[in-house]
Amino acid sequence: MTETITLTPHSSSPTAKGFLTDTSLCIGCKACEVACKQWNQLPLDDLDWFGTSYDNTRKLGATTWRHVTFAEVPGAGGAGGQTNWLMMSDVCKHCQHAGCLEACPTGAIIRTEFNTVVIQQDVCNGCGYCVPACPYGVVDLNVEGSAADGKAHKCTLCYDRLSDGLEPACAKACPTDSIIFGDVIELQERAERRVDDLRDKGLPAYLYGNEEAGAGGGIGNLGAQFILLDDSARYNLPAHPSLPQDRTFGAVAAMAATALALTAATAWAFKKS
Amino acid sequence: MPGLGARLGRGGATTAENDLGNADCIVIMGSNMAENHPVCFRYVMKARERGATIIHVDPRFSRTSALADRFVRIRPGSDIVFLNGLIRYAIENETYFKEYVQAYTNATTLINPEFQDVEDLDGVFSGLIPEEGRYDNSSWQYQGQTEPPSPPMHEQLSSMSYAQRVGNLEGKWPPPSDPTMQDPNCVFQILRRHVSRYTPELVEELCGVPQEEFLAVAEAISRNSGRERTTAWCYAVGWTQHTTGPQIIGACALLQLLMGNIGRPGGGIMALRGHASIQGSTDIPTLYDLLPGYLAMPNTFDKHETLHDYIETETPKTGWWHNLPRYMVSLLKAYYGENANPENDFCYDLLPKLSGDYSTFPLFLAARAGAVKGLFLMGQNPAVGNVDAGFMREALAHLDWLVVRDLFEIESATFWRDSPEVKSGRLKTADIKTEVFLMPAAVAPEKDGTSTNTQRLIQWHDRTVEPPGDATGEPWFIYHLGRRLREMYAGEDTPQARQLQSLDWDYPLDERGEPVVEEILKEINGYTVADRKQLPGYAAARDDGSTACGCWIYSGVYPEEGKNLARSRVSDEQYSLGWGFAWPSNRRILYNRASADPEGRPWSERKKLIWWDEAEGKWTGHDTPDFPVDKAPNVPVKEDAEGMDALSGADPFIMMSDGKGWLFTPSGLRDGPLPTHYEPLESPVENPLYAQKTNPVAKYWPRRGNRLARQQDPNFPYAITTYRLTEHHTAGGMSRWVPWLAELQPSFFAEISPRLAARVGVDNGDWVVISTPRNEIEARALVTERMHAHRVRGKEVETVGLPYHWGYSGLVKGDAANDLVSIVAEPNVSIEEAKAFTCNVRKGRLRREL
Amino acid sequence: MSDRATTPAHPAENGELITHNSQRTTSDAVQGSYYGLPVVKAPHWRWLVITYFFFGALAGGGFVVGTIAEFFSHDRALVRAARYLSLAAILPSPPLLILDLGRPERFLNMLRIVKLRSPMSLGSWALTGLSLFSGIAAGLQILSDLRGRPTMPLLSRIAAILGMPFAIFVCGYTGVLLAITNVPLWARSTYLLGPTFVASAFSSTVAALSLILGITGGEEKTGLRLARAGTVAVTAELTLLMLGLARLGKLGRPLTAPPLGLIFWPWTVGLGMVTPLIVLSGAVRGKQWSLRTRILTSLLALSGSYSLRMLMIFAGRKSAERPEDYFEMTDR
Amino acid sequence: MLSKKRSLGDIIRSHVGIVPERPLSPNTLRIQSRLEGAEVGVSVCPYCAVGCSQLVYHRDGTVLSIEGNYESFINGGTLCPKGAATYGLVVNPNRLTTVKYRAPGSDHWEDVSLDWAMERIAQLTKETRDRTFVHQTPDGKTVNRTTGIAHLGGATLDNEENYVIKKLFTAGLGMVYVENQARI
Repeated sequence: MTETITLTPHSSSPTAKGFLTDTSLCIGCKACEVACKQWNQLPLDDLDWFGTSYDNTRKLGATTWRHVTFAEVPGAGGAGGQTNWLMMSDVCKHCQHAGCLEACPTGAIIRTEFNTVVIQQDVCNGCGYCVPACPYGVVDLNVEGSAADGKAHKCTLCYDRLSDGLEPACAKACPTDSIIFGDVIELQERAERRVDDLRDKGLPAYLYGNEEAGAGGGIGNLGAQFILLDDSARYNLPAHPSLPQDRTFGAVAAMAATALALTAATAWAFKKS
Repeated sequence: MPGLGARLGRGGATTAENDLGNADCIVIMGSNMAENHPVCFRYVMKARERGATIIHVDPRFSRTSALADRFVRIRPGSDIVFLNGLIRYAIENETYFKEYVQAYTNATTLINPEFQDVEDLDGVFSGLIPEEGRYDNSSWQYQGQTEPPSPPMHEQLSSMSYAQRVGNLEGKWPPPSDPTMQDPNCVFQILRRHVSRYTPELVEELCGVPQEEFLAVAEAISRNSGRERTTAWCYAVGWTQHTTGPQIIGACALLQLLMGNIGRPGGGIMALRGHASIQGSTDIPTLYDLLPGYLAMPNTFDKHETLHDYIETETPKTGWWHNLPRYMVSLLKAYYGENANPENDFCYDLLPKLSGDYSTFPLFLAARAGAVKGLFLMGQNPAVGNVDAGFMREALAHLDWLVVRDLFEIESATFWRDSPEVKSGRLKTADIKTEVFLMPAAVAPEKDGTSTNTQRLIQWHDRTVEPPGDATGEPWFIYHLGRRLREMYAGEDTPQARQLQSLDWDYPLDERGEPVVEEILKEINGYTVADRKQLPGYAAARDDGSTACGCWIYSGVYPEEGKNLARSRVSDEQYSLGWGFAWPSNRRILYNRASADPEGRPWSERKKLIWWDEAEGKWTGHDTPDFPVDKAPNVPVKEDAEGMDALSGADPFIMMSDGKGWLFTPSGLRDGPLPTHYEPLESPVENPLYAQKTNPVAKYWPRRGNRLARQQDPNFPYAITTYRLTEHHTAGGMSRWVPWLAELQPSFFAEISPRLAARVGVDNGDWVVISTPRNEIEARALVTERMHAHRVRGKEVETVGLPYHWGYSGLVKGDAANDLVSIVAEPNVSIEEAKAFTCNVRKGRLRREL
Repeated sequence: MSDRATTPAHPAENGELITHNSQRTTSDAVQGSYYGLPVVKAPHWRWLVITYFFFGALAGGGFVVGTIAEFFSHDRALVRAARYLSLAAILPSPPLLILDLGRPERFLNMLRIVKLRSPMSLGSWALTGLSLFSGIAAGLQILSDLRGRPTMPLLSRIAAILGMPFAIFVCGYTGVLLAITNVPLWARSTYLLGPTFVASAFSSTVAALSLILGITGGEEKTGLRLARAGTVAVTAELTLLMLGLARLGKLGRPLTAPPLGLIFWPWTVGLGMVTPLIVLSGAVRGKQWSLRTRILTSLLALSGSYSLRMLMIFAGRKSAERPEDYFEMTDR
Repeated sequence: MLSKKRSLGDIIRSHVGIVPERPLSPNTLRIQSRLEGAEVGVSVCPYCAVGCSQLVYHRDGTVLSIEGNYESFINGGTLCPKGAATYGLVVNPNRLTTVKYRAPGSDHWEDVSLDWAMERIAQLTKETRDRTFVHQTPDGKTVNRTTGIAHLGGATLDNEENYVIKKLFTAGLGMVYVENQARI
């Protein structure tokens, strides 16, 4: 009744892959959340209800790599776009310069040949320094519940599926193709065309994930970009985040300078009497 | 079913899901498509991206509304006011598709002058027999036609077979008509008078929809209908679950016939079914009043004593249903095999006969009264899924024995231990004497078989892995139950033994001892008895016992040995006729003869579908023609002919006795030939149109647990409607035990407007108690501006919204919204009124813990 | 997370996204947030890391002060105390960090790479380096004490010099570690948090040494040296802390406002910095404090330094939970 | 996976630097999806009536993943949240695997054998049917029916299942209370 499948490993010269999430098509069905959990066999988070519209997932985390936001904003929108109820599927941004990667002291977090950011689960020792380094609060340690393994987890852009030439589970499942997977270059052009198209329809659409909005600040362009219809705060996204590690050398220098000054002062204090 | 069946001829979606992508305007009403049919909504979005206008008409703002171009907030229970308003607009502004209406509908047919409309009799049609709560429809017939008067019945059958639905007309043929549609007795003028009072002002007054919004919808539909453009309608139980359900759907079919959208690409009516194979479970029905293929179950009221009587009573003189005898005999041959022969009426007498209404509610009333001793629950969860679920649980407690076959320990299996009635002490576990069997069942990937989706498509699913432990599919259970019973009855010479022994029951078994499912499908398709060769289609069925056919409308799904079309999986850009098999005869757009003008030419190049190929002398196009392939468009009606000869080459609705789409239904609907606005049985608003406030032939069973609130009852001031969320599935039996779904919507909540929340004194997240005369339940309050009061007849009517997925078992628990709903039933199909009734809301919780 | 939704149904006071505010001006840039939910995440660090921050400062500070003493004060008692303090403080540091790891058995992965832009990577190597040189210096000190005469002084001086950069780094990198994140309270004080922590390392080291020497009866001259060094260190620490708070403005509320503020001002600032400053500056001006006072002051300074690190971690967690703070930091 | 051999220089450069981005571990070099060597069957989603086609990847009798089928003209590889959760419906610790029996008045389940249950159910069916079977009505009409036994359910079952249910219960046992969700 069933036949064995043949998987085609990706070509030797892989291109940069990413997501484009067009929120004007998002129907808030959460198929992406479930498809991601099914493929990665992620456990249930909790069974709590918070009355925050239809969003009981509430945040990305160690066992939730896709999260659909629901913002009830009366009066928004126009023809051909979302009105009054903004929905978006949030995901790891796979930054060009990733705070988590630059913070990781063990080299567990790497840049793959698809230019995506992945945590190597056989290296991570759960130090947790990537968690506060992410400008979007994506990565977290899996330290609660029965399935806790003490390590950091986040979306891998289905690195294992890409390696076998398969499309990421969330993009494949999305019924209205709000989540599109593809080469970052092509997605970039498609995004620009789509934003102009939506603006012609009278929607306040803009691209989130580049210098103007959503990235810049040392992060560079995002691997997962979004077409939003309202302030990014409505989607729990910062408008102008920055890469913390751009400040590393400055901070170390300031600390060292103070240390030397105090060393000199202490030397003077000891020498004087 | 009868909503579409009585006006178009078949009870199923007239169009295909991906065909919605060809629509220029899509109206979604009585459905929350983006949440409950998200992948079908994919094509609504494709249409929108191509520039189509998407309109969502619903009491509350949902995820569908968020993606629509226009959201119209309509008061629950006022759908027919809105639809009749659209019909009136089309007629008065002459935006209807004139040639289509004149050629393909019964607009021109003259009706019996004795017919009196609700306008004349203040809310009822002529022929009402109040004491029997039913209509005698002889005054509704075509002029010069008589239909045998429906026989006196003390407890009227709640529904009728298809043959009765499509008209069983006697008298001169063709019936008289006025092509100019001016004669006062012609359907068109009767219709015009019937809807004359449904003005935009009335729509605003009763639906709470501002006139500009209503007119914008009417204009959008008018702009997008006619030769060059088509409008599609999508509906679900938001329309069916009313005491006027089939009439609402009928109004939509009427409007779509007027606008000329039936049978055309990007047009039609998409009936969105809720369960995987709900369409299949009415085609091959586990329903009390139907045999497979919409044949009527014999009963003791009509002349059904012998097979001959049955055939004579049931077979319409004209239209495709004239072939009924072939299908009935072939069915009996499939059931009783070689035991069925012409001498013993093909074992017709072995079929049980009905003597009343055995639908779901009478079933549970009888169980509660102890008349029903044993119940098989196979894939249904009435303890929280049926209305007045408290009454249902009590009924279960009165059974002698109960067999539940399901995937999880559902509420219907554990009522004796976990139900609210046991928890509150009203029922004691020790007093419940029901012997309960809970048997593990299998899911689609664990068994072979087919299910029929919402566009009549029969699709095969492969068995990939074994069911866990003792779990089995239903074929295993039913086959072996039958085998053991036949062994127990061996040698007995009683009527019940003969009935069972006559069954043709020796199916080949596979290595697991389970009947080979493909053999059952081959029996459904039908075969020639002599050499067991598969029938190519239902045209090959015979009434002389030489053919057997389990369900004639599915015939053609397995046309030759080894050719299981349900398992063919070839898609293409058009209608993918190579993927699965759509009944009847793999036609994807029903009545597609209407996509061509009377001469057989497409109405327009843009909306081409099928057309008459003069050279080839047959119909051809992108879809299988729903029409005799070689019947030329100019073939005239034959005087007093029978069957298909009675219909012309320009009659697309081949199932109807006159081949026309029925704007006016002389028979087929028990509560009237034209859609009329009646308020729900429980309504906060008074019906200003007629003295008759609610559906005069609606059915209600006065019982202790089933009291109704009065009209505009101050104790129950708020309108209430129930619905589903995309994260759960119906009563939750297949989603509350699945971790990834339970966590997405963990708690039972009630959606109320900020104004109502302020009046009740609750904040977002607080507990509220919702009460109706049947029961009280508690829920978390989700206070949202997506709910909003309707301004109706000068007062603000608040609406409470309840998703009904929860119960007292599973990973996430909660009260069942169905506890609140009453047992009332619509006269045609006994469907309940769960979409519009009244309730009260107060702050706080109930005492008992869950 | 309270069982009640953070978004009350009726209009909220502080401009949070409310389920149904009637007017929504598209132009207001970051007025609302997403139901008040956190945008970024604080690290999961708690007592183990706080305690490590404290001991790390003493380990680094001990070595630095020891080296300074060796080259600038010829005060053997002070050098010995500093060497032993550094060794005593370095011993518990690695175990504290390893226990805090989600997967302690993989602690060696910290030395799998060298990543110059990661303060944690630099810190791991610095701690390793310091352990080496502090071990050597302390080892030589022990040999000298056993033999009664200095052994291999040249090696000891080389180790002191070579260990200096590692020690200095360990002193202050814990501040940089917090600063190079997206937690508003820490990120907005990028160039002051490191310096504050290094100053705090000096002041707590001096306090620890004066405590040790106070108990073991060091000479009066050493006490004066320590008082003078301590005054400088505490002054620097207090100034840098106040500068940081000024720079933070509203973003500093998690630290300065109740509830943590109720501990911060009286304990960290009052008892931990101002009191020792008064006592030390008095000593520098010749005031003869009783031994009990000097020991008490040292203990206060040490506890103040511990509370600074504790409060900085817990205030950071609170700061990360406030979306308006993060939007204030990023989008203004 | 990267096939080319990595030189010592490469390894060092990838482990030391300002921000070494690719210190790959041996497992990362050999990464692959869990569908390697799996078989695939085609199924139909058991939830709503849209009829999405699903691919069921499985190996050695266990399901690995259930995803959308690209080739279907209905869903083209996509699924809704319920369809995407079908794996969680099939592979679920809460699934019933044994037959449970509750004796009249009892307050607990007992596990019983499938064979015992089938025999007992057949007995109950025959006994109830014989007690309530009506061959002819008082006015002489042959009805051959029993109103003592009822059936409910079917909208989630396959066509073949509903066919044999109707055939046995109605045509074989004369049951008239045969109903399903299509009505409610």
